[in-house]
Parts: sequence; structure tokens; C-alpha cells
Amino acid sequence: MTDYAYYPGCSLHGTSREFDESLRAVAAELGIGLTEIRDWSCCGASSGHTTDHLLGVALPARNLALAEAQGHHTVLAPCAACYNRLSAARLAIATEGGLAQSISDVIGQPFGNTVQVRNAVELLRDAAVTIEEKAAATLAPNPLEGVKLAAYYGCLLVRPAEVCGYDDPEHPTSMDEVISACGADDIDWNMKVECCGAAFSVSRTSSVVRLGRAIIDDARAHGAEAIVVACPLCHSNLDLRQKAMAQRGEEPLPILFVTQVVGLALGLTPESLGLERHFVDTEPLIARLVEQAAARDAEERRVKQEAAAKAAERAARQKVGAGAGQKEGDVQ
Amino acid sequence: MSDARTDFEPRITAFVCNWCTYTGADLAGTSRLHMASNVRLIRLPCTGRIDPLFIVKAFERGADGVIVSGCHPADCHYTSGNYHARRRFAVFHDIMEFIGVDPRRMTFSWVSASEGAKWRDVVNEAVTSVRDLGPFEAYRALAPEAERLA
Amino acid sequence: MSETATGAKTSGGGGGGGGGGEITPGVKELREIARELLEAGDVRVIIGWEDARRGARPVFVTDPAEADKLIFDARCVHNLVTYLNPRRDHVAELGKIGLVVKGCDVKAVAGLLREAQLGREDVVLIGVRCGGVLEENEMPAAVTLTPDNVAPRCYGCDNREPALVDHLVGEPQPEPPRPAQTIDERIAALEDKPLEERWAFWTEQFSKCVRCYACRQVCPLCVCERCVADKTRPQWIESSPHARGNLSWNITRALHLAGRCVGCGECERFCPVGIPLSLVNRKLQQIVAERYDYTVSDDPEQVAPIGDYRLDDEQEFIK
Amino acid sequence: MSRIGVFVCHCGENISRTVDVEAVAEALKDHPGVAFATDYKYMCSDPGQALVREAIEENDLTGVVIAACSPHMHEKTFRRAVDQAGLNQFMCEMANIREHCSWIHEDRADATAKAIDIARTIVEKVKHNQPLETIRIPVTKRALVIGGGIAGIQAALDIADGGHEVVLIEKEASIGGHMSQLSETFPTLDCSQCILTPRMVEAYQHPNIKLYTWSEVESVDGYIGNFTVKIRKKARSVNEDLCNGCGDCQAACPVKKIPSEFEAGLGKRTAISVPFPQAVPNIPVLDRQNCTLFKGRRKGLAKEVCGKCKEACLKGAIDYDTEDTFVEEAVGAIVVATGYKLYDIGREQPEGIKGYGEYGYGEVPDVIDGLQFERLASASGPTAGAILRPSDGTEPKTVVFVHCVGSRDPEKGIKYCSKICCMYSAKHAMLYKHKVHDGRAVAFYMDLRAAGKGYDEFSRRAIEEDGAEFVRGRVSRIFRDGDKVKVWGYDTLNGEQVVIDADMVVLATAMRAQDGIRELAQKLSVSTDEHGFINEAHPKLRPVETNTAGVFVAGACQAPRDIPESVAMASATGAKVMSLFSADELEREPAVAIVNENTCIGCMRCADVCPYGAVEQREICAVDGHVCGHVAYVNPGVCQGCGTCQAVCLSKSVELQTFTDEQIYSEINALCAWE
Repeated sequence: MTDYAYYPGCSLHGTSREFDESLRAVAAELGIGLTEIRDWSCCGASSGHTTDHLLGVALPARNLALAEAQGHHTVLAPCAACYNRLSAARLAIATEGGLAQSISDVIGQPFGNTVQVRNAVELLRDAAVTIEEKAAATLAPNPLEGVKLAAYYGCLLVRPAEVCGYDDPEHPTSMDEVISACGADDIDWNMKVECCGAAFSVSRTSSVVRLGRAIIDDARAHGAEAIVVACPLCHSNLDLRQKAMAQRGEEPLPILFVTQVVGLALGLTPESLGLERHFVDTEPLIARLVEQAAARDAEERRVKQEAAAKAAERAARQKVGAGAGQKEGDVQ
Repeated sequence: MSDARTDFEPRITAFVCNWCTYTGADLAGTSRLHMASNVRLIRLPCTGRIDPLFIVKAFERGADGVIVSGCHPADCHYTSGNYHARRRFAVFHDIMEFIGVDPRRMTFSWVSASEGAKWRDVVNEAVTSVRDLGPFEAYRALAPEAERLA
Repeated sequence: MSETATGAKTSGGGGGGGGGGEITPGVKELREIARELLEAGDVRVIIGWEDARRGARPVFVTDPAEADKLIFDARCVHNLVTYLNPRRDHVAELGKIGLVVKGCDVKAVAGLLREAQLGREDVVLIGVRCGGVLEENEMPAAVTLTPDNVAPRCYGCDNREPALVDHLVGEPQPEPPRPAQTIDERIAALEDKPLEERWAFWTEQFSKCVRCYACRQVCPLCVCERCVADKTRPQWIESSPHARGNLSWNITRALHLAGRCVGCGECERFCPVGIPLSLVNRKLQQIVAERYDYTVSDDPEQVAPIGDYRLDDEQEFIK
Repeated sequence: MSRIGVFVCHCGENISRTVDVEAVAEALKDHPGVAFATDYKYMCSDPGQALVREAIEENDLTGVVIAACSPHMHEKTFRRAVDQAGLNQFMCEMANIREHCSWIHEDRADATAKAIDIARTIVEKVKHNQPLETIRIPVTKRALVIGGGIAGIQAALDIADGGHEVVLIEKEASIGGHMSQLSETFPTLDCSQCILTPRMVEAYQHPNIKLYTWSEVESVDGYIGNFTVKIRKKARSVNEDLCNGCGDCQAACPVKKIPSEFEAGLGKRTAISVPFPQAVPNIPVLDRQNCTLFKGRRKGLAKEVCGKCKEACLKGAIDYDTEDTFVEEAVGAIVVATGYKLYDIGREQPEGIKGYGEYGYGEVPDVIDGLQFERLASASGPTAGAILRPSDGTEPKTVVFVHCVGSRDPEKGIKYCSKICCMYSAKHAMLYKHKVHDGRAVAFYMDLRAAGKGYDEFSRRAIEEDGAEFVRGRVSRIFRDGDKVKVWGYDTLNGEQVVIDADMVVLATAMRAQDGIRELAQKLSVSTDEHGFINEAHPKLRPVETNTAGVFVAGACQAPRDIPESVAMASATGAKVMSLFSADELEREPAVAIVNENTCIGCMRCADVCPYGAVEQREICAVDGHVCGHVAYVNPGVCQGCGTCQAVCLSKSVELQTFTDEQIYSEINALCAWE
């Protein structure tokens, strides 16, 4: 059982509780231990680092230092912004001369910059094999079988390369791997890493809507039945503003957290994954998927039975034949 | 440097490769880098050519110290002579130390054709450390009676 | 050990007759194989050990009837591979050889194969499972090995099931006992001493050398037609036995065995003036083991460390 | 008893300032074996050398020691002088009392004492010098050229015109290489085929050129002047002597839908085919992978399922049962001209290269690479020179050209610059505009690298006269948008994002070393750089030589090269080969190892350490002639004289001439004369 220091950050305790719930649920299923960092504080995104570099590094550093002090080696930061800030801080301290010292002065505690930082997608990608096995092992038919999902990475999860570095910054595939591990079909589309404008969600809503629409349209154009995200901002933005983004008469496109997708594949209930918390109703989609899955399952069983029947018949015939052979043998 | 002289000046024999260290020593010359005058060079094509017997013989003949120097790894004019020399002298170095020869009497170094200054330092360091060790009387004492009287 | 000991006793009685004890299955097997090989003409001579009044000694058996002379017990210290040394072409002239070998001896055969001094087809190897030998072979009969009489080199033997042999006889033997002081311990003790004392120790030891070259003659791996020590023009190694020439000789002997010596200890055993050559030889083994992770084995394909190199070989001693 | 002459040089004041040269000469006079010693102002001057010659004659000296500067400075000078005086040149050595003495010491007494030691040491060495002859190796005056692209053809022609036989081998069915695929060439826009085809034919018909197409190098043995090359002639299934290139087989072949390599996948070919109409030789190859008959055979069908080409061939040239054959050629020099391959960004990438999934190559049919555009623009191409996009065959009205796809991008691709892309993209834009007047050509570039005669003028012309839009910046994403190809880029000069609805996109993908180049390099024992390009012997002074004597390199297999450079390199290799062939024998310093067969025991330890594989095992026979053993033999042609073999020889049975044990021993001994 691998253990991580868990840094939820503000979103997962607030607007994106379902990300937190689904992550914990999935982690438990996959045998990944999460210990929330005691006394964690804000990572500073985005106001912190836009105001002052030292502050921008010190805020995440404090949390890393706590994890270090609490005896952890790796911090899991599901929120893309937190992940990005924590990683950026590690890089800065490692590369900028003298920064390490001044940081531990500022946060008033020693810091060896030894803890690794990982995000939820990274975590799940490395667990892909387990996910596949467990999904196959669940009794209920896998509702995700063959459903078209668009993996949306947004900006902070994979960029800049030197900060994130676990995937290709321009053409990432990690979330797609997770999706296909869930039995779903990760579609090839064009807006994987385009900005959704979340930072301007309040200040410049009109441009946010424009950016968001481009994403949703492209996903739909490539046949996506839902968009999968791993960033609270992307989610709230695409989920909350979709009414405005969607063209007239279009069915809104559910926005799912990657952890929720994995949860469904592992046979967890929508409730346990907080799927009812979204603005775009996920219920119809899930209902449809479950229905389809059940149908597929029934069909398969029927085919199996027929096959079995045929096999039995054949066996019977052979027995007769063999018996005949025996007789001849006796005669001689 | 007869025994009459109170201050001891060591005799050091250097076995150097023709392509790197010898040329590096030439460069030290052309750059007029002054250094101790206690070292005598024997030019060889490659450190790969150097047999530990050369060093043993040098000690026999009264050298207080030796230097073996050639091309840096990967720079060997003959591609791999220095790699073979490196193993040969690693073993020689260890076994000599085992029988009680002070390793400071044996300097091994890589000095490229462009490292005139490094050559000067190698020479000066070798001279100083051997000067501190004093003459290699212990070895000369092994000489046969007759020779010592002569 | 007791089994081989008793086995030896009976054979000590001569021809396996008297003595009372029974011959070990191993020895029986050994004699069988030897006889068959000779009878079938697969080999012209079997070189092994026989029992003599003052102890075990090498024997050349050419007549199948005499195969019963062969013994093996803790007194069989000799490394008979020295008879395969190309310098001994008079042995080769006897015809194809069948050789009785201990695990340590086989490594020397591998050495000869490695250095193209022997063809595998030129010899039939009869391996004997060995539980260690005595330091001193001159005993009327084999006795049980004890920390005081075991050959120190046997401790920690790593070739108790030789692979290179054509036949392997005898039951698996117990580990040889730990000697009062292992060679490694003696080396460590020596290395704890300051340089001056080590120098004093070795020059004193080497000054005893009378340059009889017994160490060279008995060594299975000293294969040169013309030894460097006998070379004049130039004479790298002074031939007269004085401390200085002796040092050169002993350093050279050691270096020539670096990465080759199998540690059979024959040089030391034959040295008439008792120079502890096995300390030098063992030290060499330690050096190549530490630096190049090399331990000599009985695999002829093994690549010797000197004559080979790695780009990232240690060079901490180089400026 | 040797009679050695010692000549101490003042070197003006360079030596005499710190070394008492007279004292040195005096001291050496009394040294045993020295018959003559003197000092002189400038030994290297004519009078100085004359002095040496006279002294040799007057005192009939057996050896000469010049105590002066470094042997690297003047050894040759004095050896020549000694030689002129009738004394073997190798009886002369230099004692370095300048670089190693006068220049690095101040104390006159110390310096003088040291100078005396140095001179004595060398005198002792010279006592044991042997008169030697420079080694002469016979030269086989035939050259092998590997690769039949423009570089290979040029090299072959130059050498052949020089009157020497050339073996030219090409792994494809026809010579011509990439240049034969190009439409027009920068900066002159002359048609590639038109200038290349005559050269191809010339090479084919040249009496001195022996051409092997559809062949590869199997193995290379030997050394400079004396290589033996084993060539694998791959099974062609067509008898080259009988075939008259009528093409009936091609017409008859039922398998017509195979993407043509020559057309970069834009055209189709048959299973039996010549790669392109102007192929040289105009003899088809049967592609067994795609041939129905061979498919049948692979399935193990009893009877042949096809055979139409054989029926169609009136010459009876087709033979389905030919197999790979091997020929050996003896050559004295080898030119490597294997060229490049294009970086295929769509498919699996080798270690360390990420590729450009976001550019949609391979998924979006209208995203093509440079060579594909060359074929579109080529009059002999699949569209007969009309620029039509692959997806629907319509004329693209907006075409985007992306530079540096793979090049100069350590993050995802390769860090080097592919050098030709700036120029050919400009050319592409130009060609497009010439053919589609109302079309729009946009090129995204990092920097415009147009260094070359007429190059910058050319790219300016593309912009200023033909109105190609050059945008400085990178493209972030290319994807299909309805029947358009969307290109997202960034204009770093205007600092704004650019979105273009293009009809077609051309990626200027990087130049990469050919597949299998590392294996070939191994066979030739030449080294390659991290990218697989062949290393030249010296980046500036020996650009077409390799670190293996007798092997030369031309064209894009050494680094990205354009046509003029490749041709220049090829001619340079030609000149190198010619000068190598100008003498019947090669001369080499006799610094080679010699084995004493009487004491050698054939342990071959020397062979293990020889960096050049110069040591062979040689059988020795007893008087009655039967093989009684084996010893080592050092091939003087291959030996370079490092002496590593001698140091590892336990029985001291190898001697390295010019650095023998005796010489070194005497030098060491001489040092005990220190006072």
C-alpha cells in the first residue's frame, strides 16, 4: 500500500468537494493511502506568485515543509493549480541560488526540498494496470465500455514542461491512458491543452465563454459524450458556464473528474463519487451508460449460452462416435 | 646532487606519452612556465607502452620518485592504450603500496597537449612531496655490497 | 573428511588390500573411470595421486591394471595441472592425458585454455569433490582436517563443484574448517602496519630468495618459453640473488599473475626458503576483485581483467 | 662501438640564455661512445644542418643526437639532413633542451646539469637505435563508394575520371538518391532531374565504374590501401543481363496499389517495378513482400498463384528463385556517402525523441512533409506538377509551411539545425506561388538561415517578389476543421496569435542519419556522433576524412548538407582518394611492433589489447612441416605503434621499433649518471 501526503487545497474542500470525495473513494479501492497534511495552508495560486516571487514560493514551500516534517516522501496535489505551484516552488528552490535558505527563514522551519509532488492523473496513470484489472473484476458490467470521452488537460497540469515534465506539454496522453484503462474510448481531439480562461471566469466572462465554447464544440465534433478533467477550475468553469457556452438546442456535455470516471469503472456508486454535485446533470448520461452496459452484458451471456449448448451437442455426438469405434475395436 | 649537499633535491624520472603529456610539456616550455628542474622525461609513444618494470628499474637506478603521465581517458591517440595502462598501474600501485613503497613516490596523471600549466603543477607537486619523503635510501640499500662500496 | 581419510588409509595399505578400512566410493569411482579410460585408449596416461611411504605423491598410471594405485584424500595437495604446462612437452609426448583435479586445480586448466596454451580435447579431466587439503602433505596417512593442519587457502573455497571436468567423483564434502588464521586476516594484519614495517617485512622475506625459480617451475600458469627473468639485453631483472634483484623478480612474478593466479599455493609450498608468496598472490586477487569485480573461475570463456578495460574504471590514484 | 655525434643548439639565445651550451658539448665529449660534440647558434639553419652532414662524413658517425628543441618541432628536418649524409635517418634523435629545459628553468647551473642529463639519455638511446626502412604498403588502386546519391555519384565520377576503377554500391534499385525525388533546386530553380539524370547515366556507362544496385555492404576487412569488401546483392528476381527495361512486366503485374516510396506515398506502384521512369539501371525489382506469387508461397500453397510478369517477359529475364548472392571486391579506399532520411514525425519515435502528435501528421491527409511536396511540384510526379492536395485532389488556396519540425528543438526533437529547410521551404513557397497565382503561402520560421551563395537573395525573392508571408514564430497545433486544416501559431514579431484556415500544410521535417548507419560505421570501424552522423577526423582541418585511414565521408551522412556542399565534399573525397592512389605504395614510419617467434607462446594477450586488430594468429611449422604451434604476428600495415602489446607481453616477445626495450632501458640507466 503506497502512502501519500494529501494536499487537497482550497477547492477540494470547497467548490470541488466531489473531486475530493471521488479521489478518496478511488484511492481506497486502489489501495493507495492518503494522509492529509496537518495544518496545510493556501498554495498561493494564482494571486501569490503574481504579486511576489518569494511569497509565491514560500506559500507552497510551507506545505511541502510540513509534509517533509510529517515524514512523507510524496505529496499528492490533485488540483492542477496547487500541483503547479508546489512543483514550481520545488524547482525554484532547487535551481535558484540562496533561495533555499531564505525560504526556510521565511517559513521559519527547516526544509530539505526532498518531497516529490504528483497530481491525480499521474497517480492514476501509474495505477492504470490495477484499474484495468479491478474494473474487469467488478461483478456489475462496466458502464464505461466503449463510451467516447475527451481528455481535457487544460494549462496547468502539463505546462510548463520543466515544472511538470511527467507528460508531453503539447500532446499529453496520460489522462487518455487512464480513460482507456477504464474501458472507455479516449477520443483524439484538438483542444486537449487549450486554455479555458478560468482565471477570468468572473472578470471577463465573455471571453471565457468564447474559449470554453471552442473546447466544448470541438469535443462534441469528435463525438465525445463527456469531457474529463483533472482541474477544479477547468471543471467549475466548463460545468458552470456551459449553458452560456452551448449553442442553442444542444444537449449540454457533462464534465467529469478523471477520478469519477475511474470510480465508475471500478463499480462505485454515482453518489459516492459526488456525481450529483455537477451543474450539468450527469444522471441521464450515467443512466444511459448503465442501460447500454446491461444490454451488452445480457447479449454476451446469451451468446455464451448458445455456444455452450452447441459445444455440449458436439461433445455428445463425439461420445457416440467414440463408442462406435470401441465396438469395432472389440470385434477385432 | 651529491650527498655532500645538505638540502636534498629529489631525482624524478617521468615516463610520458608522446601525444599528450610530452606535447603538454612542450607547451609549458613555449609558455615559459617555470617549474622544478628535478624531473627527467622519457618519451614513449603511449602510456600503453609503459611496463611497470620501467618504474622498478628507475627506482633501482636511484630515482627517488617517478611520474607516469599520458592522455586523458577517451583522448588516447591510439584510442585505448591509456585504458589498459590505467588497469596495469592500478594493480602496480596497489601491490607496491602493499609491499611498503610510499605511493607518494609514484605520481600518475593525465595531462593533455593543452595542459601545460597542469604539467607544471604535476611536476612541482611531485617534487615537493618526494622532497618531503627524502631520498629513497630504503631502495638503494638493497643494492649489492660491491655496488654500494663503488 | 573421515571417509576420504579412511579411504586413503586402505589405499595406503597398497593396492587397496590391507589396512582394514574400506575404500571410499569416490576413490572406487575414480579408479573405475581411470581404468576404463586407459582400457578404451581414450587416454594414454592418467596423472593422479598415489600413496607413498611419506605421503601422497603424483603418479603417472599408463597400465589399466595399475589404476588401483590412484587415491584421493586430504594429502593430495599438489596441483597436477602443472603437468599440462606447455613447458613440459615431455609429458605431452606420453600421449593424451587424463588428469585428476581438485576444484582449485581446474581453474588453472581454464587459465591454460583461456590463454590458448591447451586444447580442451587434449585432456580428460576427472574432478574430485574435495573438502580441503592439508597444508603439509607429508603424512603417512590422511588425518581429519583441523584448523591447525588445513591449508589456509582452502577456507572459503568457491569451486567445490567444478563445472569444467569430464567426470566428477565422490560425494559432496563438508566445508573445510576455518584455519587458525586466514590468509585475508594475515594480509589485513600486515596492512595495519606502517609502510616502513611492511617494506622491512617484505625486503627481509625477498632477500631470502635464492632465485631457484621453483615458484615459477611449479606454477601451472607460468607458461613462457623464455621467462623475462632469464632475458638479457636488456636484463630487466638482475639475475644474481641479492635483495634488489630479488625484489624486482618477486614484483614481476606477482604482476604477471595479476588476474591469472588461481591461488593453488604451489609456489609457496615449493619455496625452499619459505617466502609467504600466497600473501602476495591473494592480495592480487583482492585487488582485481575490488577494482574490477573479478574472481578467477573455471570458465574458460571468462575475460581476464588485465588486457581488458572499462571506460569508467576507477582512477582515484591518477591526478 | 658506436660513434655518436652530439650537436648542441643555442637556438639564438633561447637555449644558451639559461643553458651553458658549451659546457653541455664539453660534458658530452667525454661521454662513452660520443665521437664528436659541438655547439652551434642555429642547428636548424642550413649551415647548422651542413655542420651535421660534414661531421657525419668526417667522423663517420653511427648516430646523431641534436640537443635542441622538441622533436615535434624539428625531428623531420634533422632526419632528412642525416639521410642526405648517407646515414640512416632513424639513427638520429633529438634531445629536447629547449621546451623541456631552457624555457622552464632559471637557475643556469640546474638547467645546464639537466641539459647534460637529457643529452646523455638520448645518446644512450641512440646507441641502441637500429637503421630502419620506412614501411611500404602496396595500394590497391580501386575505390569503393557506398551510396548512389548525388554525393556518391560525384565521388565515383571524379575518381573514375582520374583513371581508377570504382565500385559504386546502392541499396535501392536505382541510383539517384533523394535528389532524384526533388522537383527544382534552390537557389537557381533548375530542375533536379534535368541536372542529375545525365550524371546518373554517365556513372552507369563509365568504363571505370562498376555499379551494384539493390546491394549492401556485408563486411569490410583489411586496412588503408588493402580493403576487402563483401557485398550482398539482394535477390532481384530479374536477370540484369537479360532485362532490356521494356516495362512489360510492370504493365502485366496485377498488384498495382502499392504506395510508391519514390513518390513518398503519394503515388502507386506495381509489385515488380522500377522506382521511377528515369531509373538507372532501368531494371525492375520484384518486391517479394507485396507480390501475389510470393504471398502464395509464404502461405505454402501448392501451385504458384501468379506469374503474369514472367509470362509477359519476352526476354525470359524473370526468375522467381534467385537468392541473395555475395561478391568480394578488393579496394584501397572507401567513400561513405549514404545520405540522410527524413524525420518521420507521425510514427514511432526512437529513444529521446518525442515527436509532434499535435501536428496531425499521418492523421490529417493534407498535412504532408517536404519530400511529398517535392513530388507534388515535380513535373514527373503523381500530379504531373500540379499542386493538388492529397485528400480531395483540389488546388489548395492557402498553404502553410512550417520550418524546423524536429530540428532545433531539444524538448521534443533534435537539437541540431537541419540546414536545408529554410531554403527549401522558401523554394516550396515560391514554387507554389508560381503555380497557384491567387494562392496564399504562409511560412512559420524560427530564424531564416540563408547563408550561402545566392541563398539570402533567393529567400528574399520568395518574400518580396512572390509574396510569400513569412511569420516568425512557432506553430502550436495543426488539426482538421471540416475540409480545412487549422493552423494555430504565434507571431513573435507582432506578439499576437495567428490562426490560419489552411487547405494544406507542409512540414519541413528534420534531416536524420540513415537507418543502419551505425551498423555500417561499425563494419568500417569509423565512429558516429550521438545522432548517428559519421564523425569526421577533424571538424575543421580534416572534414572529409574519418578516424580510420583510407575511409572518407561525403554528403549528408556526415551532417545535414545541401546539394552543393555534398558535391563539394564528394569531389574532396575524390581528391583524397586520388592522392592516396598517386603512389604505388604507402610510406609509414617504421614504428611498428615485431614478434619474436622463437619466444612467443601464442597466448595472444597482445591481440586482446591491440586497438587496431593488427595482431593475427600465425601457425608455425616444425622442420618436417607439420603445424607445431601458433604465434602472434603483427601486421605492419595495420599496426600504428602504440606498443601496448609489448607492455602486456609476459615473455617480452614483442618489440616496438623506435621504442625498443633496449632503448628505454638504456635511457633509464643513463639517468643514474645524475650528479
